[in-house]
Amino acid sequence: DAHEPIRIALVVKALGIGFFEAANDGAMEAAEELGNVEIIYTGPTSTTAEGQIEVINSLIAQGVDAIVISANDPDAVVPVLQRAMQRGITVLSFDSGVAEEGRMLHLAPSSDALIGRTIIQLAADHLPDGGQVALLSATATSTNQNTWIAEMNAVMGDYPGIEVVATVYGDDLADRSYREAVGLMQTYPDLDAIIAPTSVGIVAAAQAVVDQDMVGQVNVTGLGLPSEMAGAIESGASQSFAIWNPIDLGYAATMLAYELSVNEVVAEPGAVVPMGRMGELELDDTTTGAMANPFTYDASNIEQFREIF
Amino acid sequence: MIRILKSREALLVGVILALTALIASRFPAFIDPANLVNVFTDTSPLIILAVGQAIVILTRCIDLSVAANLALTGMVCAMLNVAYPGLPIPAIIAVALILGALLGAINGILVWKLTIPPIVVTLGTLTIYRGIIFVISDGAWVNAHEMSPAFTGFPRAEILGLPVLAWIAILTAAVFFVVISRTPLGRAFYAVGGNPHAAVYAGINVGRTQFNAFVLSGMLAGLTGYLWVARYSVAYVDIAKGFELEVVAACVIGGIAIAGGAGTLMGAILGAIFLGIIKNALPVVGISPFWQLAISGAAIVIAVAFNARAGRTKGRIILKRAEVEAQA
Amino acid sequence: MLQPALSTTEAQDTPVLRLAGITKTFPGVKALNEVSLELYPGQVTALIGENGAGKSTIVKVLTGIYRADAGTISIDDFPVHFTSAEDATAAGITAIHQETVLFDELSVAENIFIGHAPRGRFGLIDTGAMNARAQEILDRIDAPLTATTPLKDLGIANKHLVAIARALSVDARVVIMDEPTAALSQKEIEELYELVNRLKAEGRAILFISHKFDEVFRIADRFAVFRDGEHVGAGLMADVNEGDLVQLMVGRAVDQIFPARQPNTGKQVLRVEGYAHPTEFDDISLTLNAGEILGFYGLVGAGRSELMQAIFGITKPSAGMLHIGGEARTIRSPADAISNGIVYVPEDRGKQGAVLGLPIFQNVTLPSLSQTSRHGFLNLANEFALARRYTERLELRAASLDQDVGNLSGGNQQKVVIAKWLATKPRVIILDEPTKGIDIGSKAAVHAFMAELAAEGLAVIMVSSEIPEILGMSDRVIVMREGLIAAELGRDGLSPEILVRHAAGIGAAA
Amino acid sequence: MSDVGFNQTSRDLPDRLQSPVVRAFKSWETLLLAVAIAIFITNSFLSPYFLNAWNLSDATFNFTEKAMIAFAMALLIVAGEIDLSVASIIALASTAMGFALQFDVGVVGLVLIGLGTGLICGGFNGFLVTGLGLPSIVVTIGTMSLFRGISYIILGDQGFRGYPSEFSYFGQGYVWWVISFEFVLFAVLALLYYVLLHRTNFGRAVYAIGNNPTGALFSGIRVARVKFILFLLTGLMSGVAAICLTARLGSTRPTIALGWELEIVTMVVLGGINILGGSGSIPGVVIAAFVMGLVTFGLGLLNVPGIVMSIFIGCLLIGVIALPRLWSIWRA
Ligand SMILES: Nc1ncnc2c1ncn2[C@@H]1O[C@H](COP(=O)(O)OP(=O)(O)OP(=O)(O)O)[C@@H](O)[C@H]1O
Ligand SMILES: Nc1ncnc2c1ncn2[C@@H]1O[C@H](COP(=O)(O)OP(=O)(O)OP(=O)(O)O)[C@@H](O)[C@H]1O
Ligand SMILES: [Mg+2]
Ligand SMILES: [Mg+2]
Repeated sequence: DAHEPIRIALVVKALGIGFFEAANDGAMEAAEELGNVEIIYTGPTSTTAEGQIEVINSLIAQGVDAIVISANDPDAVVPVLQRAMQRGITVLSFDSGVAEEGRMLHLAPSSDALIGRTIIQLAADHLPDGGQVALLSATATSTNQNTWIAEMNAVMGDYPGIEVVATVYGDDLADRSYREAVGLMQTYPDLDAIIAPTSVGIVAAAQAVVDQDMVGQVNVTGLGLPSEMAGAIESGASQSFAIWNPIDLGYAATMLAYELSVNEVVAEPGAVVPMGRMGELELDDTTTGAMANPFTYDASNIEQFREIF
Repeated sequence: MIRILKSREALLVGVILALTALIASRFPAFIDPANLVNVFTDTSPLIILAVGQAIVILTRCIDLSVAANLALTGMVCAMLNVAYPGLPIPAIIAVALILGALLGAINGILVWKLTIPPIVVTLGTLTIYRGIIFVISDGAWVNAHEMSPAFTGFPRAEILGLPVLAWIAILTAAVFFVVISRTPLGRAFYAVGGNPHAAVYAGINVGRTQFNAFVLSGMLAGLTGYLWVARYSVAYVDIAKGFELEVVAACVIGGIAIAGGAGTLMGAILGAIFLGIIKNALPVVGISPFWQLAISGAAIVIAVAFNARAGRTKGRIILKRAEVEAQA
Repeated sequence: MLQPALSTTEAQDTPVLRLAGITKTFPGVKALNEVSLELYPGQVTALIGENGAGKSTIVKVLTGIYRADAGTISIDDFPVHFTSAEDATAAGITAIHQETVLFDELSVAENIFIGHAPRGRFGLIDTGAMNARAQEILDRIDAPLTATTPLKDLGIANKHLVAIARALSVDARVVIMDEPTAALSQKEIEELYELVNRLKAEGRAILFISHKFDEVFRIADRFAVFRDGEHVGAGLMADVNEGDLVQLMVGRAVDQIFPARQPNTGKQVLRVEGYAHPTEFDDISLTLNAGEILGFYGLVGAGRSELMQAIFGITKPSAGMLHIGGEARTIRSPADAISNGIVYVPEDRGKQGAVLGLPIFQNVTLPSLSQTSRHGFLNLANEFALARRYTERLELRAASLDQDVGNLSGGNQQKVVIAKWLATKPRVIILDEPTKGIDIGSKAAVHAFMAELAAEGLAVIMVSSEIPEILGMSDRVIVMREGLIAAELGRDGLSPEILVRHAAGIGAAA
Repeated sequence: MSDVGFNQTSRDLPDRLQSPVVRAFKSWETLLLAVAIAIFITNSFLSPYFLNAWNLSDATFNFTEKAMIAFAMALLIVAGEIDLSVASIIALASTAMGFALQFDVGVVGLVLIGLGTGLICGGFNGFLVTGLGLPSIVVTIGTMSLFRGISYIILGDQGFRGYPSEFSYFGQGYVWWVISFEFVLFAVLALLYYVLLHRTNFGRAVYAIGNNPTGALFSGIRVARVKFILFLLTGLMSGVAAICLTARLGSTRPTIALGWELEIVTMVVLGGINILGGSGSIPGVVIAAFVMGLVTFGLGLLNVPGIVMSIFIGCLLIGVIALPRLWSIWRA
């Protein structure tokens, strides 16, 4: 029936995370542009794979046209997503990927290699003479953070003076991240920077630096949202950080889902899929494509973006 | 004198000192006064909640909703602060205390008037309170930049080198020490938990006493809610998730009998400090993060086992000979 | 049926407390049916009746713990309403309840004053004043206790003294004592009688509940009798004799003399050699023959229960041997004991004897499930049949076999416990204070039953603190004192005096 | 003496005052069944997708694994104990299976390892509770961290994947049409636990212990042994659930089944098991499993977030217990 709206479900890691709320805004924008598209924004309340599976089960039951997911666990959701595909539902992952057999394509916000290089570059920019840095990651199991950290380690050879002294996990919980950040500063009195490639961790780390009176000594950087990080830039706890635009990400993912489910574009290695105003996505051997380069925010441009996302 | 040395509290103090010494022997920076202040401050929410939980457990109840209460009250405080940034801190604290007490009262009334087992009541309200946070906040976070500096600054402000948060924990302990030992209500907590049947004969209303315990526990959870949200400068649905079990663990490590009626406030506080040290020391001494969970779990099991050994009552002694030996 | 010997109009005084038409119903039981009761200042009224007659229930109504369904309570002819124990205390009614109603974690003084502690500044409890006043009361009743001791450090008898002190801590016009002597030794009982006399002299009205007739005749001025929740008579003690009271109580005459028994001693079934325990008992050796009743006498707290529990596999002895039918056996648990034919009727019925939340038939079959079941699967028909067989033999009173044991009166609970053990067809049955707190009718029934069991060849150990029971029932008596066997005595030449001397360690040599 | 008979009625004491049928009709289970039916009907009106065999079949996965543990937990709670470490046992059992993958143990080997790990964990809890006499609620709060912590030590930030395809049958296979293997297992276990609790001597012992552990001991029941077996069973069922869940997910992470313990306890309590021990029934737990499954699935179809569903579950939990009491208060 042509008049039935196309229903695209955006399954996020957990409800209530600013980053995904922004992605939802992008999805809505795409829906409006496409017309006759309904966005179902959903997800579990805590970042568990089982929670996402329950959500996906109910989406399958409702017979949605497409599922766009940022996975809490790349493998655990594979069987249920395979079932979704068997029942004719278009499945693609964005942000945090799903193993290849569980989706048709993966939209990476940026290329993993670029992100890996960016996060260390951000720290290195303010450490001309080298120094100690530590990583404050999300959960130990989150795929994207682990990939970025691996990519970062791969290019560490280019930064001879910089030493990564520790990697700790704040589980994307504010209090846990805060405590871990405090622990880092106590364990490594000479620490120069904390790299947190997660929007929860970076805020908590900045707060910890302020509370510990370490502004100016420890620079917090990584991936964060301008709205949440504005205060940290102001206080000087963070010199700069990067992120891609989550609105664009949500927009692009929706466009891709539409192309695959309605226009019957086939996602195969080497294919090029259009994504509206974001241009085109080129798929590699693992049917993964990168949306854009991460963008760096600092005191010069933060005011401009803090109201947006 | 022997009695004091043998008491559970003394034992726990000994364990805490030994643990601290052990950590310090490898990482001297741990016993740096500044760090100790830090550890204590970090443990303060656990201490405050453990005081409330101890009272509830004394009356033969359990409050699994404290963490949810904390999160809900914290969210309300944060949202209030966002909506009315000018609202003075005392008003926020009053809101936290009242709302917390109210949420506790809901537990209490269900236990009192409908005699539903406390664990069931609070298991239910635990999920309900969390759900309400989602409903009122629409799942959105309240972040540091949205909160006023006064709001986030209060628990951090230092008095005599100690943050307000730590002072509040000390004050709470002191106030409740008097309540427990010197008020009829405090004694009623022990009576109700120790022998609820007999409490009726003594003219104590068992249900109302339990209700009061829940209100107090809720009130402290509410207070902690504001302090927590302000301290970590963030409020969202899942803050302090699962913390209720840690609070119960602190009480039991401290010798509060889960069957009610026995244990001291001091014990619960020491239990909280013990857990706080373990939690805070592990990241500091550089133990792999993957080992932390297992270590704190093992610590709880060992502490409880130890505690039960120490607390085992010898009972009366009938044989004169054995009695003489025991006194020698 | 005997009519009350004296109608109330002939009394000299006016009652201070008057109950009229009190009715109280529990699910399935009418515990009190329009009963009346009057208490007079300066007089002791004994309330007697069989187990389950409603005595304790009226005490609970009087002290505000239960609310009566109907009826009035008046003090000095003013109607009063109690909604809690506090109200009753305020109205000048205090009670020593049948159950111990104390708190282990509180001090003696706090136990005495909980609910009405003296207050000091800021409304806080004035601990000093409280301790001082508690000590005063303790000294008044000659209790060898310190007010600040934690209650958990006291023995059972001393705890009872605390309960008495608690009742005296309020200046009450009406003092109720529900079986106050059940847990006390002879010396303490004497002191209690003295106390009752003092209270009488002070003009207080006393309600005294007891199953012991000698005691009732010794201290009561008046009596009231309940039967099955009904008031069946009241009057002056002076006008009645024991037979009259018993007749009123049970509605028939009861032969109070212990059953005549033929010595029928068979082969040795049980031999204990050198049982010892680090703190409870030492150097215990005894033998027991089929068809014999072995009495165990001692003061309360002599360690008899502990020894019996060791034989039954609850307490682990540190040394010693146990032989059954000449063969050495190790008993590590009650299950072992039962499979070896040893069973134990414990002293604490509610906690150890019965599972109060389970129905009668399930209690009875609990240790005999292997008999009634096949391959571990339950067979309810067999269970009901077994339960019926043994409860019938014991004349159990209940609404149905499916009724929870918790709803039965003490005596009937005891019958369920005994039925449970008989169903296992034991060789040795140990009865620990089998008639404690049991009315005279049931008591006689239990005694007769014990004799019957012995005649059938069962070996019986009877732990008792009641001298008449020991004298009336035992073929042989072992006296324990402070965890040791003080004497073993044959039936000939037994006298109360000898028993007391051994039990108290005064020495029989004199 | 037996002729004296001072109470005539003692001769003809009836077995029961209420027939078992009448009793069953007035029971908790009836109330719960009514609730379940009401929810079913409401759901079928609210969502057009509800009455679809495949969808309903999918919905059963929401509760089957939890219910398997709930059965054993029900017995444990009837006996007056509790095990909060069940979800962590799942994590550890799943980790052990994942670890074994590299040794090519085959599907049977994997299953045995999963069950064995469950048994060992249950045995450890049982030893701490019955051997050392510690309170189970506290012990299992500790082992809850310990077991999952061991998973973290083994797995770190890694996961195990690559389970053999036959293994996935346990979590994704169908026995016949829409009837999944998990659902059949759930039904069989429900029956087994029903028989165990309500039809055997062992079940009777469990009730006796829950009512009065001292009294049960004095009646010759081996209380410690029964409790130990119950902990073993709970561990074993956690192992079974770990097999199903791992097979369903096709992978192992240390966060697997996080937070399930409270959901399982909720299921048991909703099923009418007295949290204080001594009473309750397996049919109640079965119905409670369906109620919880139906509520989450029905609300899921309306895209209600999980946390809002939990408000419903919480209200249901308190409401179902409160209603009869409110009713009796209101009538009085
Ligand atoms: N809480 C209760 N619920 C149900 N029935 C009860 C309850 N309390 C007492 N009964 C019943 O009421 C009746 C009277 O009991 P009560 O305790 O008053 O007897 P009693 O005369 O004190 O006996 P005893 O000499 O054994 O102490 C008994 O049949 C008893 O089973
Ligand atoms: N202070 C106490 N602490 C713990 N248990 C006690 C205490 N006093 C008594 N008991 C228990 O209460 C029960 C009754 O005790 P009781 O005073 O009758 O002493 P007993 O050792 O059983 O001696 P006997 O049977 O010779 O009187 C026993 O099971 C005993 O273990
Ligand atoms: Mg009585
Ligand atoms: Mg005794």
